[in-house]
Amino acid sequence: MDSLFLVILAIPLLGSMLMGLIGHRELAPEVNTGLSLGTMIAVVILSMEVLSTGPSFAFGESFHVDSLNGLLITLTAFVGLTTSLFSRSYMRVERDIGRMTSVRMRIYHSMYQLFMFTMLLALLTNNIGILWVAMEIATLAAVLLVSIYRTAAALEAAWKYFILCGVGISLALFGTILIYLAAERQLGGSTSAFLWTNLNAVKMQLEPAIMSIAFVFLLVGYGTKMGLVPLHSWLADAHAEGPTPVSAVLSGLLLNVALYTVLRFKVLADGSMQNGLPGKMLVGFGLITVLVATFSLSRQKDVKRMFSYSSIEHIGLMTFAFGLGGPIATYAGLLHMTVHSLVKSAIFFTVGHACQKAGTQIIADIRGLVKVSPTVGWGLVVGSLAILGMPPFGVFASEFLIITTSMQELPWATPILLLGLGVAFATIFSFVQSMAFGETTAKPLAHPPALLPVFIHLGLALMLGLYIPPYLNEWFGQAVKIITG
Amino acid sequence: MPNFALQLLNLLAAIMLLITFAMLSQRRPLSLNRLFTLHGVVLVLSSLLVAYVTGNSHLYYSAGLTLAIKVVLIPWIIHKVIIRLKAESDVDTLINVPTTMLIGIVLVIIAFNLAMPIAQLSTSITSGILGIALACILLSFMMILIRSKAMPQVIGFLTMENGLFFAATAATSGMPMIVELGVALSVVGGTLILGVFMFHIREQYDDLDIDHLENRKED
Amino acid sequence: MNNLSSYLWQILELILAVAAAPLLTGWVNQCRAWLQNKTAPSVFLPHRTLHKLFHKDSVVAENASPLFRMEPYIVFGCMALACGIIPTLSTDLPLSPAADAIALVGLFALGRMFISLAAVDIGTGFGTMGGRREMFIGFIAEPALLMVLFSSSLISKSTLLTSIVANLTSQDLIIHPSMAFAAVAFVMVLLAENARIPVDNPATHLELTMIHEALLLEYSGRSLALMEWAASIKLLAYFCIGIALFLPWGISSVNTPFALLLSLLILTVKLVVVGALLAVLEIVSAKFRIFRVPEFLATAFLIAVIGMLVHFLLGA
Amino acid sequence: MTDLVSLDYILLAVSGWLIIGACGLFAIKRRGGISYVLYPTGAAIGIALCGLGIYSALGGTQTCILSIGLPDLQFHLRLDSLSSYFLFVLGMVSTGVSLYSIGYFRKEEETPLGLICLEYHVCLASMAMILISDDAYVFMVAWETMSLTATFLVMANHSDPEVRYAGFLYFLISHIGALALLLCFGLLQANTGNYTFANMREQHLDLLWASITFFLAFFGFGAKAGILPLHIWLPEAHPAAPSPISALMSAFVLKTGVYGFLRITFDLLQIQVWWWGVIALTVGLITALFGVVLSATQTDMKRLLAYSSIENIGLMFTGIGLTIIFHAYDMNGMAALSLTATLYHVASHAAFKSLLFLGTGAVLHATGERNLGKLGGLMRFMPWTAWAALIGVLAAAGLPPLGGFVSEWLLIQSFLLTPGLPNSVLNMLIPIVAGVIVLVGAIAAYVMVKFFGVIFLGQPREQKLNQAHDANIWERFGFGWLVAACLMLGFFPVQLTLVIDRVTSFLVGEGIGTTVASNGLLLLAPVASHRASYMPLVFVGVLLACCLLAYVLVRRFYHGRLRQSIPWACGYPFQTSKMQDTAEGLGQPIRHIFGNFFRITRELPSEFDKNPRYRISVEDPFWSMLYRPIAVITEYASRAVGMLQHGRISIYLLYSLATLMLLLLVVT
Repeated sequence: MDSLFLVILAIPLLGSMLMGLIGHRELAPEVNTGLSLGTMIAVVILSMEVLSTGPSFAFGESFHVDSLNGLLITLTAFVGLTTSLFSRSYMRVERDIGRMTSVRMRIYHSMYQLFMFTMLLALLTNNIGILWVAMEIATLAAVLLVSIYRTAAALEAAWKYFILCGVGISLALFGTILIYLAAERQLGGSTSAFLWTNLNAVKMQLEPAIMSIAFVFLLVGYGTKMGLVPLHSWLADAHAEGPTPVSAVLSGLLLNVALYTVLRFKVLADGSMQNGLPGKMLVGFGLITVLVATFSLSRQKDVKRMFSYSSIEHIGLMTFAFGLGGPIATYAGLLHMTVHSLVKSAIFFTVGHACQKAGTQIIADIRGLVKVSPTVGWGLVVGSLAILGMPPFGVFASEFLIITTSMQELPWATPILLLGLGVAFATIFSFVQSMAFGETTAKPLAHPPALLPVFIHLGLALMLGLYIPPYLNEWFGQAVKIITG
Repeated sequence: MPNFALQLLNLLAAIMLLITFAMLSQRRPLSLNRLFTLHGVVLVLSSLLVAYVTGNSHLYYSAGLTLAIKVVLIPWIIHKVIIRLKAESDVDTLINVPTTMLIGIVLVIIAFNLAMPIAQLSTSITSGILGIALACILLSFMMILIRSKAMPQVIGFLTMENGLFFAATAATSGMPMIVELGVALSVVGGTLILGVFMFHIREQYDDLDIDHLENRKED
Repeated sequence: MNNLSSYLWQILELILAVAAAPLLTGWVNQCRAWLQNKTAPSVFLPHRTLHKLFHKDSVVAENASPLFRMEPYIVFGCMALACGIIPTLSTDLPLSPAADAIALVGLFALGRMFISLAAVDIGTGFGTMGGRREMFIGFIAEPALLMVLFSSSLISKSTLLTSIVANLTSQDLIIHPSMAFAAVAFVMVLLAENARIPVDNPATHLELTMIHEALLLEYSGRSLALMEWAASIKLLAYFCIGIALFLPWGISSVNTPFALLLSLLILTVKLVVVGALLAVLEIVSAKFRIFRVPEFLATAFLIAVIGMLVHFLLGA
Repeated sequence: MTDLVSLDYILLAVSGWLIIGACGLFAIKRRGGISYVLYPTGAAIGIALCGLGIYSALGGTQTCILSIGLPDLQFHLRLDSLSSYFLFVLGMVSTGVSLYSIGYFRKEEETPLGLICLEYHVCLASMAMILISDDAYVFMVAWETMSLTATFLVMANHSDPEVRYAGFLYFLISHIGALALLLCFGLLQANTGNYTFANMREQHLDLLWASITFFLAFFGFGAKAGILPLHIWLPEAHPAAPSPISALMSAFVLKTGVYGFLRITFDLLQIQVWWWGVIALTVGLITALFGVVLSATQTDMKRLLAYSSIENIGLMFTGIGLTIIFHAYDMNGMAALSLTATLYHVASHAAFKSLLFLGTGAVLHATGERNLGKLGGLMRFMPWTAWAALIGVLAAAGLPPLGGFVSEWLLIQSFLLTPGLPNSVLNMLIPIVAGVIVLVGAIAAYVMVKFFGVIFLGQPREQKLNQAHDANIWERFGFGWLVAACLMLGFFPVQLTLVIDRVTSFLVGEGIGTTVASNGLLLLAPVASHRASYMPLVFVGVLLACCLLAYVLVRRFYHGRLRQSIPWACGYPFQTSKMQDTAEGLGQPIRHIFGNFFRITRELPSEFDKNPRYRISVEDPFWSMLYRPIAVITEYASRAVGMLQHGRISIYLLYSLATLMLLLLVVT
């Protein structure tokens, strides 16, 4: 077991160092893909074992994998792999048009691997301190990735990202310290007071007064990274200004990881507070997030910015779902997490190619994609429809469950959600339609677009909408048990 | 824990709070940096004291680490950057100083009220310390919030880290070593990146004025 | 009772109605002439006209479509069928269940539709104008007519003219106030539908005011004859509907020669009287501007509605 | 199971359509294959479905569960008389449209033919799925898939911004409707958490929630069917789409709304309240009148037909409303009658409206014109299209002896029966409603005269029309099928009524089948033979006999000499084709009478005008009344939200600080 963990974490870590040296070579993208593939394989093996033998520890108790983070590491590794596939052609084009120098290529590839490493670390570690460190380093890596073009806009975005998330994460650290304070009495003042499994074991005895304050700090802290309104201000900029693969992983993975972190702490807080307050907070955040995000959509001019707002909206939905609690809503939340990662990253892939074709990110200047390259165009259209909750894609399944559950738990919240969904639908579809259809001036690209990832993702999303395989269902079920306790 | 040591720790905490207030009102980057160094020194002292009192050996390492990073390395980097970028000139705050002070006091009160219940419940040595730590955090938050230049924001950010460290060491009598290592590491990394950043910002617009960084918005 | 004889009688009545229809037109014109102190033409003038027309060449516009050629026969057929459905002499008609009052309205509408289409077909300004006005009057007249039928069918719980008649004749004489309203409305509709003054002037050829004439503008010879004939059959049909609804007494319920002869006499008397009344009505009223017509017919509709409400209020 | 029941056959048909679609995608550029293999197969499936529908409507109810879908909510399917009847209509329409499409989709549209083939067949399949779905999830999936494919079909020629706009509008409104439906299902399952229709049938909602559910359904399905004021997409989408698609949408996509409304009102909801019926009836009536009046003023032939579809949908909802009223007072016999009328109208409208749209398609291909002002006299150049359209026009005008008349006749009969109602106010009002319905029918006839007269009769208004070519052979097959449908529906009402009888007895517990059957297969007497009756075949027979007799006699009387000459036209010389009545002219009386139904903008030339032009445009009032305000409000809201994103990092930090403080306040 230990070796497997070691492999999973070592490949990206060493990979990032390696890439720091050779990241500018001609074959670097392929190496990058290879590394991600290696990680993927190891992760799949690991999660298979988890599925068969149940939760397990490594290196003492400092690493821990159960079906919840097993699910997420699989997702992370998978999307990481497909994104690296996508970035092969994308980054080559970027270099041809001179936006990427060889130095930047090195930074990009190395940071990409580091980013994957930190996320896997954050998911796998059992130590909430290490979890914090991982998130911090993830922030740093992401900052470098976002600022990689060195344009004014990119710098500003990265700066805001750094300051806001830095401050946020410091608050999270304070929250972590508070939890440590609370746990000291039961677990003694040693590393053991930092281990989530131990905390989970004693969560009933943890002091509610401390835990509530701690949870607030953690929620605000990690919530900033999740992009909950009103802590979301950095997100749109960061997504819009970085390279598209980065936007894909930020949207598809980092948000999930942050949400995962909050969930872990919610479990603890619920256990100690016993008054469902954390759930209520999440519901509140979720609703506000959905509303604000959807209403922000219509004023966007930059396509990546627009889709990042849609990510905010979906994070809001998931938060809402997890806030509702209960097996069905949680199941829906997890499903939504999975499908959203798949679909949203697919969308960013197509958007990336579209922007390169049109030579701009301004929606108004992108036209007639289905004519110049049908696959990209239809990929974008289908992806957006999927993200808008059109059946038979998985997003619809999860939204169906969320809405119907909320209709039982919180009837008054449902119309708000539907309003949000309606507005989002109107806006995004009109934008996408104007981009995909109509006459065009775009030109074909030097490197063939990598559309395999897009269709793999969309295909999976489609499958999840029509048919959820039993073992996956089982997997989700175990994860739900962990969250609902 | 001997009463005397406790008073000493409280004293250090108070000094820390004082320094934070001073930083809040300080306009000149270089002296801000000096104050930050001082802040670090107090932090080191306090963790040494806690280490001595609790006999918690790894706190000595952490104190050494803090000394190395927060008192020597980072201030040096910042100083270099300031000199290199000729950013010594005064930095005007968005809100005038007296108001800032008033808000600061309010924050302190809030912090204490928040910390009171926790401190009572906590088994560890301290009562007011946690409150002061929280106050430092909120104050430095405030500092980032009201500064219009990049450099003071960075310093404010680091001060916040100090506050957290103080909370970690003094209030909980030391977190596990590994965590502290990680935290310290990330702080260094952050500072380095920020240093690099400064130059880029400087390249873009020939000063470190944050106003330049306000163009990405919904119009 | 659907034995062979009833079929024969049916056919007989039909032929009789079709053949005698122009007489009614002639009679009405004669009365008009008298009332205007003119020397009246003979009652048989319409017959002569038809005869004359049948012996003329028919001139057809070169751009006429087959529809235009077919149309006179279709219209004639419609009107003839109408005569077959309406209980003119007896209520024992095998054809009557084929269409109740509503279907009858539909039948007239069918005829009207074809007339208008044919008028539009040649593509002259007047033709299209006529077609337009015809449909336009039609769509306001139909609801009014239906309201009339409603209020009578409310009484006899049926939309079959035969059973309405049977119902009204069987029960001893009751005054139905609603029927008074209905009668007034019906007369107004009749005027509109048959292109009489005040809605249209059958005697004028002043292009801008004509409706009925504008429809026939392009027809000549046999086609024109058929159209005119159909028009007079339509007039007769409407008279018979009115009689069936409002003074049904005397329409026999069996097909014995004597009864039929009797009812034929009674019918003739009724027609003579009603025709004269129509003439009077036309003399005393002046023609409307075309856009007064909707108001006129709307009034008819409202009167019929009021009649129905009266029926409800008086709790029949 | 060993032997296939008809539900399985229908699933086979559905999957057949899906497979055809997939093939279309793979053979994306092979025109021949798509035209001569895929569409004919689709048509064959349509015919099969048509028969299956009839067969299974007379058969019993069947259910099955597919092991796909959500883990705890798999696909439940159910085939009962209601769905069978609609399947029959779907089969009927799709056959005609598919046959026509063989000939229509020849020249490359902007969307590749294969893609159109895919979307078209997936649309058909999803509609079939809607009809047999038996739980909320599969229903919603099929429902949205239908809207989706329909949207893309509408946007087939997407280079035109108007087309894109139309597609967007359609998709948006139907999606909003779908959200309402989601809520509606959520209420129907009454917190049992079980979304199968079977469970919903078990639930008994109290009056308040039942009413909310009902109106949500009314909204949701009305949005799809084009009920006022949600009709706004319809006159945009129909002209934008390729004609077979407009035909399909008008003929069946709208009907799915009717189906769903019936399904929820009479099947899933356990109670009906009379004032629901009153509201449905009122809205339906207004819709009908509004639709027909606006269609009379249109100058684009497909817009005209679109508004006429709105009218017919309005009539259907009127019928449903009346049914609800009767059912609420459990006068089920009459409820059955009005429901029969409604369902009959569903079929006949499907037949004639698709026929008319296909006709416009042929005209469009021949002339490239949609504007009535540039057409005319086409009967001479395209006789096949013209005669087919004539049948459609007569049916649409609700004239005997065609299908449109039967349904209107039945509807009016059911209105005549209202005096039985225990509610005296309704007794007095509803006959007047019948009057309005007749008015609508009569104006519809007017509209049809305008439609047929301006397109096919008169003289060509443009020079190029003289080169117009007639529909090709396959398109004629399409016409033929639908013409046959119109005639059948007109001539054999009794037989179809016997099928509908099963549906009504399933929905309202009674049927008029027995009464009808008791009078033999020629006489349609819905209540009793002495109250009202209609014998279409006799009617037609005698009518034809009279015509022929007249024809023969006239010819016998008279030498068949006939002279051709220029039109007489009261002897006025120089009458050009421009002097014919235009579409605007034909709209004029309507504009005169119903002036306050729409926003009219006139352009009258001044007397010093060099080249004077008279222009008049009629706009749908609901834009300015309803939709623009909504748009403005949304815009305002989003601007307000935009203010949050201020750009100042300090402000952002302030947000986090405030949030932190607020939450701390909450927890302590």
